[in-house]
Amino acid sequence: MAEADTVIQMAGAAPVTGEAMLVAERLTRRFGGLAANQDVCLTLERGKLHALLGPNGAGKSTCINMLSGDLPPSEGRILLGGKDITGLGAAQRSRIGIGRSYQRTNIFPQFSVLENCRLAAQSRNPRPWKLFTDAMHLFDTLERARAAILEAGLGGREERIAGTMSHGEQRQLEIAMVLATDARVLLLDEPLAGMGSDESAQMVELLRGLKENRAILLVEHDMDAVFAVADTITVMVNGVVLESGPPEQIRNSADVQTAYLGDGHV
Amino acid sequence: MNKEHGRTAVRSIVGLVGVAVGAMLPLAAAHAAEKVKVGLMLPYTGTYAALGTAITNGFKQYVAEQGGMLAGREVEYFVVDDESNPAKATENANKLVKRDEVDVLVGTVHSGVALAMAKVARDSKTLMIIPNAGADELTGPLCAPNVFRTSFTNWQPAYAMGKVAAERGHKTAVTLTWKYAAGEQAVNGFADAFKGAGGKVLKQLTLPFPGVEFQPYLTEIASLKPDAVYVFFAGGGAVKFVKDYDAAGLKSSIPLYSSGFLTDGTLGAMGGAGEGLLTALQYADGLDVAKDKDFRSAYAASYKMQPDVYAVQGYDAAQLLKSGLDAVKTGKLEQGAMIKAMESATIDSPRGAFTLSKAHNPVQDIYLRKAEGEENKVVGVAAGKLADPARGCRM
Amino acid sequence: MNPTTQSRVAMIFKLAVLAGVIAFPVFGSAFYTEMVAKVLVLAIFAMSLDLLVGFTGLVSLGHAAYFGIAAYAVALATPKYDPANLWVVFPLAVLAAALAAFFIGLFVLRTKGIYFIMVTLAFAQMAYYIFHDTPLGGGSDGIYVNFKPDATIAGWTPFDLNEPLQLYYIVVLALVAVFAFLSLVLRSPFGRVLVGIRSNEHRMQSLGYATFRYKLAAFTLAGALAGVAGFLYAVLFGFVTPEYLSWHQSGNVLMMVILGGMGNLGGAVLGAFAFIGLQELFSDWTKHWQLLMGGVIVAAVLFMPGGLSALPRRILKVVNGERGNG
Amino acid sequence: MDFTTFLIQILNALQYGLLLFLVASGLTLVFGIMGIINLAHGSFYMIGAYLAFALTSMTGNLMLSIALGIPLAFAFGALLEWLLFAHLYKRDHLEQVLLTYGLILIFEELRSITMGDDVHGVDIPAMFSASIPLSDTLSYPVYRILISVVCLALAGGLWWLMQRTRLGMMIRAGSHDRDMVQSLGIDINLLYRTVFALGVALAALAGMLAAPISSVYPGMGGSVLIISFVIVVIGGIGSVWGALLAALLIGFADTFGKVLVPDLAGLVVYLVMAAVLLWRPEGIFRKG
Repeated sequence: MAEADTVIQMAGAAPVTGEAMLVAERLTRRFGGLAANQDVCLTLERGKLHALLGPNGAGKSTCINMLSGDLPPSEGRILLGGKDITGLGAAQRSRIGIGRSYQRTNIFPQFSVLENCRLAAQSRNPRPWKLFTDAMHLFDTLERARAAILEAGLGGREERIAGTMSHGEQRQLEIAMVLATDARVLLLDEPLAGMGSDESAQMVELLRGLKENRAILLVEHDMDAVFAVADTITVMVNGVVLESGPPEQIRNSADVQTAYLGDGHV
Repeated sequence: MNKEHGRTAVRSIVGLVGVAVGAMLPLAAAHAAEKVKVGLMLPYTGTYAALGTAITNGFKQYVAEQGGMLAGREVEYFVVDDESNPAKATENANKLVKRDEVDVLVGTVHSGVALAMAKVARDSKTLMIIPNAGADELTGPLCAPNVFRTSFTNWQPAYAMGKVAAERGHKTAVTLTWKYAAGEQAVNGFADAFKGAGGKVLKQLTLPFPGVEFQPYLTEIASLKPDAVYVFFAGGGAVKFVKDYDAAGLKSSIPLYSSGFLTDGTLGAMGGAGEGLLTALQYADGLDVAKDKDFRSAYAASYKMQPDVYAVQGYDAAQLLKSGLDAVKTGKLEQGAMIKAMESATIDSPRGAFTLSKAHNPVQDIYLRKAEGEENKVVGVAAGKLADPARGCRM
Repeated sequence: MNPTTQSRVAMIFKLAVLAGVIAFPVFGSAFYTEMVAKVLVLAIFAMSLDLLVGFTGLVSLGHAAYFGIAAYAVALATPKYDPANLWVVFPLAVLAAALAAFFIGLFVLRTKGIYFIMVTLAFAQMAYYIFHDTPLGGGSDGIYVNFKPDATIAGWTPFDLNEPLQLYYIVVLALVAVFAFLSLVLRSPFGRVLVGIRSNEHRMQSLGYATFRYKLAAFTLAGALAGVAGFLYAVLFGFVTPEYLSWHQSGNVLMMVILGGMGNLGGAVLGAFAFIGLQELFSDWTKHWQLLMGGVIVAAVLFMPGGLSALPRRILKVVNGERGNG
Repeated sequence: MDFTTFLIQILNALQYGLLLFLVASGLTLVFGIMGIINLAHGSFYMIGAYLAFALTSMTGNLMLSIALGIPLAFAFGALLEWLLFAHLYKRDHLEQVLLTYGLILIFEELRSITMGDDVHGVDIPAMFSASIPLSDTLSYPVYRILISVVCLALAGGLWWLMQRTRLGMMIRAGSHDRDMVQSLGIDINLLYRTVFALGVALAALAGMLAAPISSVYPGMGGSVLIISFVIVVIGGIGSVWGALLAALLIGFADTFGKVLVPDLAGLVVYLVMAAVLLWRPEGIFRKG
């Protein structure tokens, strides 16, 4: 991977201290006349977890959709390792190492946990021309899938049918699938949504462990979790970045307090 | 709900077993010495159902007149509904030929189905009599010693109509038909005669089958201003075309000619728009043929309806079969002898006596008819003793 | 029954059916042997559609087009007074069907859901008109294949398609080959992706799969296999007609897939037998057999999700349930 | 082609396009709002035509027959929805395809049993049976113009229904979110039943209006179905305006295709569809 030490300083962006992996420059997305995102700048660094906060309708989903390639930006650029990837679609971005999980559980419910992750792992080396080879005999793929299952804490549940598992397990599976793709940049859309407190605590542990060697964007509502794991926090309101910085800075920011934490968070 | 599943399951199992058992049954029906097995493969459902029924009635009427026997042989019928579906045609023909082992195959109306039947008849060397389908190639490039026809070729009435159109002093014509084999063959027949007599076909219009949106063509005809228009349509398309032609005001300015199928059985539905139309066909209402009068009254008595050209063709199919059977009085049906007898037979048809051409198609008078009320009244002979050229027949 | 016993029973059932099919000509008459051959060809056709409908989740209502195109390729490639060479005409027919599927796939796969259903139907109708209306197709009445292809290679004739029995076993062989081929493909990485697309196409994309290319490959493959069926059909009956491409044909084969239970290759074969069996049974009973057929289709949709192949499991469930209550 | 002929062909194209719109509008409504794919739509057209024939032979008046036929078709649609289609909303499209395919067979066979397989004509009402001369040889039937007017009025009426009435508002809401509408206290089952019955009535009305000029014959529904599909695909599912535009486009393509490229006349419509698919895979007026 190309070393990209370009330090990009923009209005509202947090200072970059480490190795920038994914950089968003002035991303704007309009729906009709309405700007869902306006000049959003973000930098995801290796080994760091960057959390994206904001009330409902702040534009977090639009932002993560643009980063993952599900939604083309109206303006702005996205760089991975210094290379412009704005024009790439979701599938292409996945192939260059950007993995995402979804807010609404998005798995293959009829398949086993192993098959879910195996499909994810297979995408790295698809070999579709091997028509007469049993997919279960492609051991590199299988190994990567099993490793991801272990890392996501689903060891021993490989043969469970995904759709029959608990909500928390399905969220874990989402993460396992992203890991199985060997993604270097993880875009996680509310992985804690709908979880009980035990499950949440487990997930927070899991997230902490994932940071090493990867860059993570975490969109999350759960304040405690965010402040527990985030290295950088960006707060969005009405489609623009309100403030961006380390957790302490955000915790103490008056703007954030009034705009968001004060009345938005229950 | 569960009961419902059970029932469906039982039904499908019964279905499967039924087929299996049917398949295993040895073909017990032995060849009775004094029987002739006739396979009727005709449409009894779908668009041509009425035609299939008329042909069957005509056939059975002749057998009844002969005392229920043909040449001293009892007639055993095997009936298959071909649904006018060419996709099933080969298999349906095989049902009669291979399963029922009929001596003669009689059918059908739809040309595509008839083509598939003729293939089976040729391959299995089964005698075949076509009581309607007019595809030129059946007694043309695809002619065969064991394939006969008692109806017509698409070429015949069209050629006769072209001759009449020229005789009536028309110098230019436009033709219109569906883009399908029967239409194209008919239009060629018309053009053969019309051009042969010095006329000029300005344009041959075709529309996709079975489309009925005629307006663009009527507009084009109006702008070409030919002396005459020849069309080939049948059934629902015929009704709609004649109505549209009339409503567009063309009927009064440009005379419309057609093969007889345009007005056969459709005049009622045209509701007056067809009045006075001239068409050509091998049969007509009000023929001065003694045989026809007897045939009509007998048919009306048996079936409580008036016969049509299809009933006549079915009747003649039975006659033709009888002349073949006459040549092999008892014992095995020797096909060579039958074919020889049928080739030289003169069929005493209600349409007027006819013989068969070398290619086994009727050499017959084609009548000029005029639509009056719901009848196609004969006004004369358009072409006497007309034989199809049988192009491509190597027999 | 646990899953392994279940799959063992299914295996035994499949082998029994195969044995029955192989032994059939010994007991059945020539006519019924030909009829079974026809059903086997339709079973290949149904399996090819099942690859799309049952495994990839693409509901094509125009699959008869590829069947018909291959059949026409046989008719058009056969000289008037000589047989064509099998080893030329077979690949030609399959290639023609595959190419048509590839190019139509480029268009239709741009759409989804209801659009896809309608657009596949419309393109099949277009193919129908090409054969029905243009000189290329030989017109509305259809054309003969006067001679069955000749299997001679380099002076050696391994089998003769003019012999009904040999043709029958070639058809059986083709069915087994297609069945085995599809079974292998469905286990392969490619097949797994197709099943994934059926389950959740969006997720497959976000995992990095170029799903359009996979779907196009599946569409082309299904077209090619439909072409195998179309080729055999033309050889079997020696006659091709535009009706082979009609949308009723597409509807019927879809019905076979559903009747047998989609997403199950054995089900497609079962469905072909059931469909033709019902058709024969009903048309023996009454000339209004289409009414009964329509009724069965409606009832099957309302009351029999999963098709025939799901019946044993469902019956078992009912039986077990009752035992539990008693 | 001289200029007068050209103008008349434009008139033909418009008139054909409007009739196609009438047939396709019911289909796009049912597609777009209920998410149901209905292959039996052509059968409803056929049923309408036969209804016109049967009622006209009883009453002797086409206008009266149409007035009677519309409520009959509407009731028939509501009954079908209650019996069959109501069970399909949660099923996938495949099952809808099959069920409606089965219905085609049933309707066609019932038609054959009850009405026979003959071709029938329906008389144009006397007051509309005149023709207007357009050129020295060609005149234009008043009844065709009447059909165009009715189609235009219906297009306007549908627009008004969808945009300006409470029912239309509910329909539009229902097409976006079934649960939301239900939570608003609207009886969604009744709403869907109404929409479906409306779709059936529209198809039947098209059949009734077309009966005098097209005549009434077996299999008349089949050809209408596929062309309606093409229109819905081009126009965009659920869009009334899209259907109108697409129907006119097809009317023009078909009419001028027949005149200018007669050898490809059967294909022109599909080529237009392919072109639109390349340009906009979800139709000209895709719905959000």
